[in-house]
Amino acid sequence: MLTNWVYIGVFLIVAVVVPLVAVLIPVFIAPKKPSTRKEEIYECGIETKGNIRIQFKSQYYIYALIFLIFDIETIFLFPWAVALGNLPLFAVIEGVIFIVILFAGLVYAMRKGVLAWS
Amino acid sequence: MADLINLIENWIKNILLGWGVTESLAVFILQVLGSVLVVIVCFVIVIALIWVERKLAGRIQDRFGPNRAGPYGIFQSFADIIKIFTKEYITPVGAEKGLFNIAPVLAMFSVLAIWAVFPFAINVVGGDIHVGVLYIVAIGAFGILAILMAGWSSNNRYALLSASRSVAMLISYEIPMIISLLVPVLLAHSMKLSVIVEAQMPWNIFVAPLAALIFGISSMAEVGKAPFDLLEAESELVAGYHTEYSGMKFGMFYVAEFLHQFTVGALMAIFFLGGWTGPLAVRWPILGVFYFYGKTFFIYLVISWIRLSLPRIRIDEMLNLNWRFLIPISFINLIAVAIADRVMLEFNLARWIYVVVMFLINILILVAALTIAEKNEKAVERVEFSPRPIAVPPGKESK
Amino acid sequence: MAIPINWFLVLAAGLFCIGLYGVLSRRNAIGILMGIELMLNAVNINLITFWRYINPVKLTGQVFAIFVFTVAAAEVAVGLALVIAIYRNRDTVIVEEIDLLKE
Amino acid sequence: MVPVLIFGLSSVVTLGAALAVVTNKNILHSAFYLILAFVGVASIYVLLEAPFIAVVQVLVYIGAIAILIVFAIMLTRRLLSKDLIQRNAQWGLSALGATGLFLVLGWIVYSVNWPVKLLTVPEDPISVLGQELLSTYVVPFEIASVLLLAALVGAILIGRERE
Repeated sequence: MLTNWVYIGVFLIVAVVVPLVAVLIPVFIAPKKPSTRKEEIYECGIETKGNIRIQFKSQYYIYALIFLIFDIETIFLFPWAVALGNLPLFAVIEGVIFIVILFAGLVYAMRKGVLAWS
Repeated sequence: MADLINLIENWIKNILLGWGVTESLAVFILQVLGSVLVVIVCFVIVIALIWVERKLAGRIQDRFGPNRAGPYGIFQSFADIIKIFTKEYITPVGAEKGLFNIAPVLAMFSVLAIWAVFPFAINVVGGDIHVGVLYIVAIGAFGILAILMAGWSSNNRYALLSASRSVAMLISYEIPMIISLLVPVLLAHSMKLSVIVEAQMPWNIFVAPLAALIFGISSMAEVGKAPFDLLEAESELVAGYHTEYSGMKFGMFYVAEFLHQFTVGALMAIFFLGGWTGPLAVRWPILGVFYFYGKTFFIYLVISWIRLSLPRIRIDEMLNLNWRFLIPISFINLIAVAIADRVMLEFNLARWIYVVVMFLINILILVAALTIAEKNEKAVERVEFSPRPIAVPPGKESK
Repeated sequence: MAIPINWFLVLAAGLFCIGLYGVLSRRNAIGILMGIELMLNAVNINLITFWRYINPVKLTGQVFAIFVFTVAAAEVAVGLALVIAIYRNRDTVIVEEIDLLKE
Repeated sequence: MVPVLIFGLSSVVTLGAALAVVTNKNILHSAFYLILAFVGVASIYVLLEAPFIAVVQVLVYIGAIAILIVFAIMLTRRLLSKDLIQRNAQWGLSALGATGLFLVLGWIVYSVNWPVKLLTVPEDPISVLGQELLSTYVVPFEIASVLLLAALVGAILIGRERE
């Protein structure tokens, strides 16, 4: 089993190194003529004014929140799905109850209107 | 001769052992060679895909596409590569340099790393781990992170706006994607990709068409190309979270996007189209590799076709599609498939009855969901704006 | 096993203490939450270490680790929602300035 | 030899990143170091032959919790200014306390004789995990979903913007 993980470790390192090399090549062969005008922030031709870090919509936060909860749900469901063949018939119902309880949360969020884009 | 891949593997291994290398080190070197090979093949495929995609886009939009560099413009991608390697890097003023430079590498990494676990043929599997499916889902997290880093560190209002929009959208669409991936796991009773591929009798797309549909739509949204490309809607957000990137750093985002679409094709092939399986693939594993890449390429073309035909959808439509349609329907599908699978396992039915029942259940859910959705759909309110005042030169206003 | 159990336990202890320092020394409520996350990670390392070295046949340790993940997620979700609500009302997330009950 | 090397590397990364999390002046950089620490912990799990937990660590902590934290920092962005002091007056005392606790814990770890049994991990750990989860731990399994539901409802109720 560990040889598989050694392979994955090697692969992850290769997957970092190859893009890194690709990004580093132009450092040596590309021209470098920096100027203030060039390094300005692009904003459709006008100069950038005021605070760059604009106010962030709290709507996005709600999406991330619901995603977190459903992410956790899936880590319970994956072992359930794998083990289903070796479990008694009742285990399906247990899993379904689990899903339905969390589904209520989604319905609640819908009812409260936090999912609608405003 | 039957097994070409093993033959080459053993040949290299014997050479290494002949040099006095220990067994474990030889295996390690083989692993390094294998992973480098897979990564290089990915890059080469992307170079080819960029040409194919541009040619296809040209034909669909009644243009020629690239046709200058070489016959049919096949050297266009190479010309682009030379250009992009010699372009100057511009770092915008006020950017956070560390994060700004890590982000493109991370974006590429998040797509490449998925290829570590793919089964290419019957005995050609990279990392055949017990948690393969979850690994694929988990690696996607780094892509989201890369977008967030790029958007934040660019010090550009539009980049940040686009990054936060993209991330909100990507994580929303990840929920139906994960739930629909649970269906093949459930049918194979394993998270090992090799087992999922071998358990498909017939292909999962016939057993679980609804899950395939949901996975297809949500992973198209994950790729972030049209019709789901509103994160880089040129008319609204300049060019998306990579507005401030230039040269190869931009190139990494670009290549990652193409490779991601190809990877989605590979995932579709593995989970729903039987991966490497096909006639004679067990006897000649090299054929399995061809089947795998062929199916992947087919799905890639289908996705390209869809995205070149559809207009971009609005962000509210997009979020409604996800939260009000895809997520509920994927949960209902999961519950139905789980119950049907377990009950039919209990009665030990013939395989063909199992498949037919599963197929009918899937179609039934889809039809019911579409009917309900149509009934609940509010009539689109047409907003009529009063005519805007026309600009007149100062001093000549009416009244 | 090539690595003695003590090494993992010391690593977990180190991570726990760093997290504890973060919780005690940060003024920013989000910083405190990050410290708590580090401490929960240390707990999980301990759970998995004991599972691997003492009873790997039954997967009790992994089950407990999953429940720790669940609790951590619930804690972060509610904790950050509270932080954002406070920020919206009081315009600060510095814990020393959140002294509503003192007034 | 190789496991020792991997252990050394990942523990250095984990502890270094964790130190950066608690000491960095910029809270957003702290969040990114937190992600690095999570990656280190995930590799420790792989070393302990618990790949499921490792993958879940990446999925939940990096894919969801870290992004939630970064979003929260962006929402409260006024506090990102450089001149804001991020540590309170009692930081010296807490550093002392944390070091003391670490020494005590280290002493305990090395003085206890742990009943180590060298057994192998089950062949298909995920299936066994699922069976345990749905037989022995079925009540916690269901309660977990109630807990998540409560967290979801509570967080939405607190966090949403009121008109």
